[in-house]
Amino acid sequence: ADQEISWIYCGDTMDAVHAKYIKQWEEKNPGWKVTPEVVGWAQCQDKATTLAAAGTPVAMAYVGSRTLKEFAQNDLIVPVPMTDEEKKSYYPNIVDTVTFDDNQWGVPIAFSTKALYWNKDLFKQAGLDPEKPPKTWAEEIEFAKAIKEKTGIAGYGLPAKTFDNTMHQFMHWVYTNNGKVIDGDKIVIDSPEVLAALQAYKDITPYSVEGATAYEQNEVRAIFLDGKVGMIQGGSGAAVRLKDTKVNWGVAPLPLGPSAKGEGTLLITDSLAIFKGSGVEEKATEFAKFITSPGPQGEYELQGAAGLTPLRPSPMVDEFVKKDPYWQPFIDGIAFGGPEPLFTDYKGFQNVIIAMVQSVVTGKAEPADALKKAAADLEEYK
Amino acid sequence: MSVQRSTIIFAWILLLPAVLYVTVIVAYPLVDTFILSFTDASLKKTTKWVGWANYDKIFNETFAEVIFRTFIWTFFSVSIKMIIGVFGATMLNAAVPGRALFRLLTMPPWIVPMAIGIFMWGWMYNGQFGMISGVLQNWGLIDGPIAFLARGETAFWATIVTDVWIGVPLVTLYMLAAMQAIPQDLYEAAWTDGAGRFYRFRRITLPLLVPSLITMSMLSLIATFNSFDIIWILTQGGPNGETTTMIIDTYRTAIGSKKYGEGAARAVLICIFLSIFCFAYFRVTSRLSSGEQK
Amino acid sequence: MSQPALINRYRWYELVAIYAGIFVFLAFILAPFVEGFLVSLKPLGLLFSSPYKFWPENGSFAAYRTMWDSVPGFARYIFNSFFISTIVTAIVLILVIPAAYAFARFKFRGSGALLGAFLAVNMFSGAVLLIPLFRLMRSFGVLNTYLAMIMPGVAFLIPSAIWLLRTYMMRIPRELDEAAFVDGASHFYTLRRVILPIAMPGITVVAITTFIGAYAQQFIYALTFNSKSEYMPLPVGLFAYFGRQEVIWNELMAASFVGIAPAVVVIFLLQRYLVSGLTAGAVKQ
Amino acid sequence: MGQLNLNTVQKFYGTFEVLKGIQLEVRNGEFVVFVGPSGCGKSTLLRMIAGLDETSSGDIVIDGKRVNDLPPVKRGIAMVFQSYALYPHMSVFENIAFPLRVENMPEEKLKAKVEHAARILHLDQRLQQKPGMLSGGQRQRVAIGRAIVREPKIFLFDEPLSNLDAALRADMRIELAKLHRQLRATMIYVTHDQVEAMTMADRIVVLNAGEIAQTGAPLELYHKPANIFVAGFIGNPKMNFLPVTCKGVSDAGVEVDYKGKTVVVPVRPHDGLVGRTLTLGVRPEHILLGAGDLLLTVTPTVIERLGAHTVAYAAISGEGENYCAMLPGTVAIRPEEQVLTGIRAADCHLFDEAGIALERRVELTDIDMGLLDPAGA
Amino acid sequence: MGQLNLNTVQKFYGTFEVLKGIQLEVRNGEFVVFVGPSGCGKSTLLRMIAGLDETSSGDIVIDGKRVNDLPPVKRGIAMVFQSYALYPHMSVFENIAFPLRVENMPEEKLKAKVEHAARILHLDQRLQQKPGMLSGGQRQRVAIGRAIVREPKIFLFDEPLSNLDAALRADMRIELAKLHRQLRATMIYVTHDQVEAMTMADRIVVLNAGEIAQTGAPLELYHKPANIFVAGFIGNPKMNFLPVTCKGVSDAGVEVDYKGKTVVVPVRPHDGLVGRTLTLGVRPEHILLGAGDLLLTVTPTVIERLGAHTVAYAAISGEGENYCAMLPGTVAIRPEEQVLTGIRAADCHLFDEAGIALERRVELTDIDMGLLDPAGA
Ligand SMILES: Nc1ncnc2c1ncn2[C@@H]1O[C@H](COP(=O)(O)OP(=O)(O)OP(=O)(O)O)[C@@H](O)[C@H]1O
Ligand SMILES: Nc1ncnc2c1ncn2[C@@H]1O[C@H](COP(=O)(O)OP(=O)(O)OP(=O)(O)O)[C@@H](O)[C@H]1O
Ligand SMILES: [Mg+2]
Ligand SMILES: [Mg+2]
Repeated sequence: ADQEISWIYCGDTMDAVHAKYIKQWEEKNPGWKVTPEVVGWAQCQDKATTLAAAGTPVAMAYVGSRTLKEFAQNDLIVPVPMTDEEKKSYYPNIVDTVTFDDNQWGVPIAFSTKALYWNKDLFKQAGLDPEKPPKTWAEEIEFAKAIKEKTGIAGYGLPAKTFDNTMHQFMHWVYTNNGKVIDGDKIVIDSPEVLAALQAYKDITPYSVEGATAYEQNEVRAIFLDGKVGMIQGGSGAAVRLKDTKVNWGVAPLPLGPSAKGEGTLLITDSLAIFKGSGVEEKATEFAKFITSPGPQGEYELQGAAGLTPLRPSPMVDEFVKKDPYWQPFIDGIAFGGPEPLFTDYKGFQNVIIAMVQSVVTGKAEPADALKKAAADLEEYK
Repeated sequence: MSVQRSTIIFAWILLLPAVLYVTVIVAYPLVDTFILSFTDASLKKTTKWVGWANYDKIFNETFAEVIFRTFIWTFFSVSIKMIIGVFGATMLNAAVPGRALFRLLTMPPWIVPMAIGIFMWGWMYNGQFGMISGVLQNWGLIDGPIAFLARGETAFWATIVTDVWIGVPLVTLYMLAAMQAIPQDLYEAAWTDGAGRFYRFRRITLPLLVPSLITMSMLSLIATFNSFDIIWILTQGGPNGETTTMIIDTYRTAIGSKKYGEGAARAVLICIFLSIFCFAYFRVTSRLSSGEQK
Repeated sequence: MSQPALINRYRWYELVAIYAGIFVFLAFILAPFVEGFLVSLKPLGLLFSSPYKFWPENGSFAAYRTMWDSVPGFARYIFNSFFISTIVTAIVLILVIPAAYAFARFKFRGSGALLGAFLAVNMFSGAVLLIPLFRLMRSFGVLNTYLAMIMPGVAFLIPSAIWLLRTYMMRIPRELDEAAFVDGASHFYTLRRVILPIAMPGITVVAITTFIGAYAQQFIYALTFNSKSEYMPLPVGLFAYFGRQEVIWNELMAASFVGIAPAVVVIFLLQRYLVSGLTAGAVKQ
Repeated sequence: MGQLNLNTVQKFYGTFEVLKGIQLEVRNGEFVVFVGPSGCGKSTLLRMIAGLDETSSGDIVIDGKRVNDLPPVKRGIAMVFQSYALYPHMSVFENIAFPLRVENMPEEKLKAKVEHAARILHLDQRLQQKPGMLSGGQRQRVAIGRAIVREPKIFLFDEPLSNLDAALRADMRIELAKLHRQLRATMIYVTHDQVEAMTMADRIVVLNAGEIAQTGAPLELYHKPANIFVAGFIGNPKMNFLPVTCKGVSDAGVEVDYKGKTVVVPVRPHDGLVGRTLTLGVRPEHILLGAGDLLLTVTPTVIERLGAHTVAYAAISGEGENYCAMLPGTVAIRPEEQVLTGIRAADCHLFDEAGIALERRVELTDIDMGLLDPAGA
Repeated sequence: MGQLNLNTVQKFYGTFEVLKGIQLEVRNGEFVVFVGPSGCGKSTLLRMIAGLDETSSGDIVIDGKRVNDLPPVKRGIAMVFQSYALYPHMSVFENIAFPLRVENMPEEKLKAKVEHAARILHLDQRLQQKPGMLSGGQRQRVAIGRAIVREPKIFLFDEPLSNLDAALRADMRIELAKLHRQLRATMIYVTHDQVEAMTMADRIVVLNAGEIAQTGAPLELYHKPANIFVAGFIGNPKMNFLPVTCKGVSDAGVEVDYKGKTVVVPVRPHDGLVGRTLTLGVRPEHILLGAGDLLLTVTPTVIERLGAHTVAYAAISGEGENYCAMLPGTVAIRPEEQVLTGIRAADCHLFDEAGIALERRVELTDIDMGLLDPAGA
């Protein structure tokens, strides 16, 4: 009968936009059928990996772009080269997130950046100018301190739980100070820029929510929504939720570190990876390109509540930002943003960064020592 | 001779389905795991034999720490389970109105999907919104919120408490059954001799529970040593790796980092440790049962 | 109402102590459920609010309604869990009853070692065996069927079931078998007509524990060996309440309570047999 | 110092009256045995005396003090359970020492006491063993040892010998009797074995369906049972009963007719007997061969030869009942061969229609002067 | 048709020899009882005959056919277990029908057979009840019923009455004896109660520590025990033993001396007895008061009054042993008061130093012609 393209689709239900375009594509490609399997976020990536490792890969899976290098090196996925035209259609730096060995290994489908949210009421209570968000780390720390000391409420929400997002949050600081973790095959984390970020973590911890190592970003966001923290780093989703609360808030680009060259952020993308050995690689690639092409993708990512940042500039996006100006900082950060570092053992890398952050946040280690140790540990995973 | 032989054949016929089943489903993966532990199996399509390399690699400083932590964690969890189980069973064994209902009420942690139970505890431990921190604050016992999972020590105990919670119903039930199997006339005899309630508990109930306690501890030990979901969902082994036990470490290596070979070696080690426990257990029980009677 | 025997008559302070003990014990057991229940009553927006309030403001049972819409297949998940557990329990019983009888009654070379080997199965946790198991399920061609979840489930429930039932059967007087044997009954006839009916309380206990074990656990196999959402069991269904960015906590908790209700009913109906069945057999040496 | 009174003690289980107003006095130092068929309420009564069960109404008085509301230990009793109730995890020493440990007796004194008890009971060699390694008789002695060390005023025994085999039972009977003489404590002993009752008791209390059927010295019950129940229950083999018709009453006794044969039974008659159907009772050991006042020809069906004597069972034509005779060991009878048996009128018991015995004109003092006064024994 | 031979049957448990070469022939229709103290191997032997345990060596032959390798059902035996082994979940009917169901007997025939057996055992009214609702004696009859319906050649009973109380035990004894006569099947019966053995057996096999101590009719064992073990085991109360010295041997018997008193015991002497220490045995029931060939003054310590007779125990000064006498029921003796007892020489047993009896000059046929030929009984 029909040939199938199996697709591990992360989430709780199939998005209506995707469902619509799958149908459209199937109509255009008779004899082909896309069979998505909806798997919860917590397990979808592991499931795709397990299937591939066991030798029965799916045709296509929704994966974090950070895993692409690992998959590619182990010969599990096929490259999905982009034409220059395609590359150009994206915001800058985004293609880098799926590039390794001068080849593209996935098609970006979801994208997120972060910005700084602040609680204007708390700023006022602390005697700060509620309309003036911090521009630099130094200000950020100072404001946090002021809030904590004046109001007794935490000034900053620092997520440091044993959770992938802890690494992400830290990478935002690295990229707002022009830092880098790995350069080609060289571990460069042991740099003054990264050390400054780690030192800033240490400095802001006392004014942060009690027990940073117990929270991940959604939990910190919940505290912000509850009005119990002055500032957080958050994605666009927070803004949507904030509209339903009594909190008087603002959003700004992430504050910059001393060595910053401009606004920065970590660029996190999720991609569609095409697995090797499914027998339908070509057609799957074709479908992946279709479903992420400007039309369907634009419709998908601009639904709002999902907290996605648009992948490509377009008039639609401009209109969107005009309507909801809080989108601006999320897009502004892209220019100086950096990709998630690609490692052969992505989880290994993540664990090292988390361990480093936690050891500093909990006061078990000094930033410099923690950084050295992390640099050494990372050698194994590059 | 023939009668004897036909009996043995029959015994094997009875055992065969279960043995076959377990062999096919479990023994094969077990052997596979064992073999895997001597290879560098990973996401790579090819694997090669690496001998003891995986085992060599395991034994470093952190791992010694992990082993030590696993033992401590297991020890506390199992002992607390037993203590609370015996306490609960004692309470539920008391002839007071309502005990049928109370017995029923001990079952839920056992029935609820483990993940859900753990989520509920996650809520309780939450510093900002959780019940424990909240109630303590409302009562004025603590000043500000306490995030129980934020610090190594508290997270360590928090995971133990949750593990205990999940294991307690079954332990309580078994202990209750064991208590009810103690002949009533022993208590009557002691009472006739003037022994009070607590004295009877200490000198009769407790000693007679010992065999059941040992069996239960053994089964509990195996489950606890391998207890994965609780730590994984609550802390993922953090913070600072201070709740990382062997099974967490194994999972992180095998499933997280896809180092199947190294993960398998860790799994084999767990099995070896547990086998030693079991062996000791059989030793202890056979000694006990030879000393006493019926 | 007959009064309790004199030896069990309590003084008022003893009664207070006992009820206090029971209260503390049950508080520990039930506190998370209280928390979970309160969460299920709170509107999502008010879930994360401090200071902590025990009684939810605007509490309502709305989540118990909306949960069915958020995860449309939820009833199906409950059914699947029930179905899978029933089949698993049946298979476990079929395999375990003869095996437990053999271990309880016949001494032959290697029987002790074999029993130990069964225990050893529990020493490897399922998570570690995931990939080899996956290959096995694939070679059986049962991926994406109920069988993919049933087969490993059965295997990991067999050992403890054998232990439990064996101890129970050891308490059935050996003369009953011998009498049947003398009368010319075959071993199998004896097992079916004599042992099975007498061991019924023990079998009930094993059935309950197996059912519970299969009902709520075994999450990981379902996830890995099955891709068809129409076959998924309850725990996977519960994870469907984890949205793209956000867990719908109130509905998740509501769904948990709804989801365990069938098992609670089973336990409620059978709990009499549970304690008495355990008393007659089980852990006692 | 060990004197017990039961005043109209009643016990209900739900609406079922297990004990129907028991009235009994036990003297200090007396050995009283409760006998009765299974389920008649012996254990219940004993447990109420011990304080293990509550009385529904009536008083239990020990040494003049009402003890209904006191726990066992305060009543000054010790109980030996039918199952012995030994603590399986404790050594014999610890089992015996248990009551003393409860009172926190100093180690030295405790040791002396336990060892003393062990010596009395010949358990010196076993003190370090666990009960599981002991034989039935030894276990029983441990249970008694545990009772002895407390030095109670009253010992209560609930069928302590029923688990033992015949030989051991005989031995233990003697040891218990010796113990009683040694300790001079009041002992109350429950059994459903009438041989035990006969051999050990100063006084037997026969219970039937929750009521006292008769109280008396063993031989009093044997020779002068108050009613058919006691007559049938005491004595082994059981007394034979024949339905007879009362022909007449005279100073010499009551003249009865059995199938046309008459005999005058020397009992004290009461009014209105003539013409009534009475029951004639005669013990198997009083049946003679070929002689007696009432002669019966029977065909033995089963003959048990015990060596010392021969027990023959015959079905009397007409009655379905067994007719049993205990004859000398060497008697020459065979199954299915008719024999002529005889009964002496003086050996007969006579019961009226209600089952109440007509008093026999036999002086117990003829048998043994001391027997009616156990205190003098 | 029910004839059994055991040829040097041995049984080892590990290296422990439980049965030491048992040689025995059981005739068709015979009622044979195995007695012996606990642990002597009775059950083991019975289970080997049944086919439940294997023989270590030796042959078991039933009706001329070696059956060592046959399962129980093919041996034509049925067994009644000490615990009855009734199936608690089946009605009495189903319990009895069980062996027939196993053979797939047609329903009608099966029903007829079960009902026939139930009638014999007076269980007609109980067929629909479960064993849990029956009394001990009724349960025992159900177990027998299950054995009867199979119509086996040989019945095996393992202490079937030991769980019953005294009265019931006596009744069941009679019923079993009747059943034996009714069915005329071979029955092998294990007990450690010598009274049961005496009353029921055509022939008793006394086992001691895995060996046959003596085989014979009950009265043969009673009157002519082959050795001290049998003499002590058979008879209740137990035979008294006195150490004596052999003074001389004559045609009349053996002259022995006990504490300066001599008596000539009419036994067949063998050589080299003079001067040796022998054991004089005398049964309690043969001790007389004030008369006899050997007079002893003793002080009774315990006196048991059973009504029909009185059992007195005395410690003979010097010996620690009990000296026991069974006297008439109305005898006038009291504890701690000296009495003169006597023994008739003809009642005495004499055992040499090895414990082997010197043959008594008593003709068993004097007692009862038929007793030595059970087939004629
Ligand atoms: N807890 C109870 N509830 C209801 N009825 C009871 C209870 N205990 C005893 N009985 C009933 O009371 C009666 C007397 O019981 P008890 O145990 O005193 O008899 P017994 O004379 O000791 O008999 P046995 O010789 O069999 O021990 C019996 O009919 C019994 O069924
Ligand atoms: N399975 C066994 N393994 C080892 N020894 C055994 C076994 N069964 C019985 N024995 C031993 O064999 C001996 C004879 O046992 P058996 O059961 O035949 O005794 P018995 O004469 O029936 O005693 P009782 O009257 O107590 O039933 C005993 O010493 C016992 O300990
Ligand atoms: Mg009783
Ligand atoms: Mg036996």
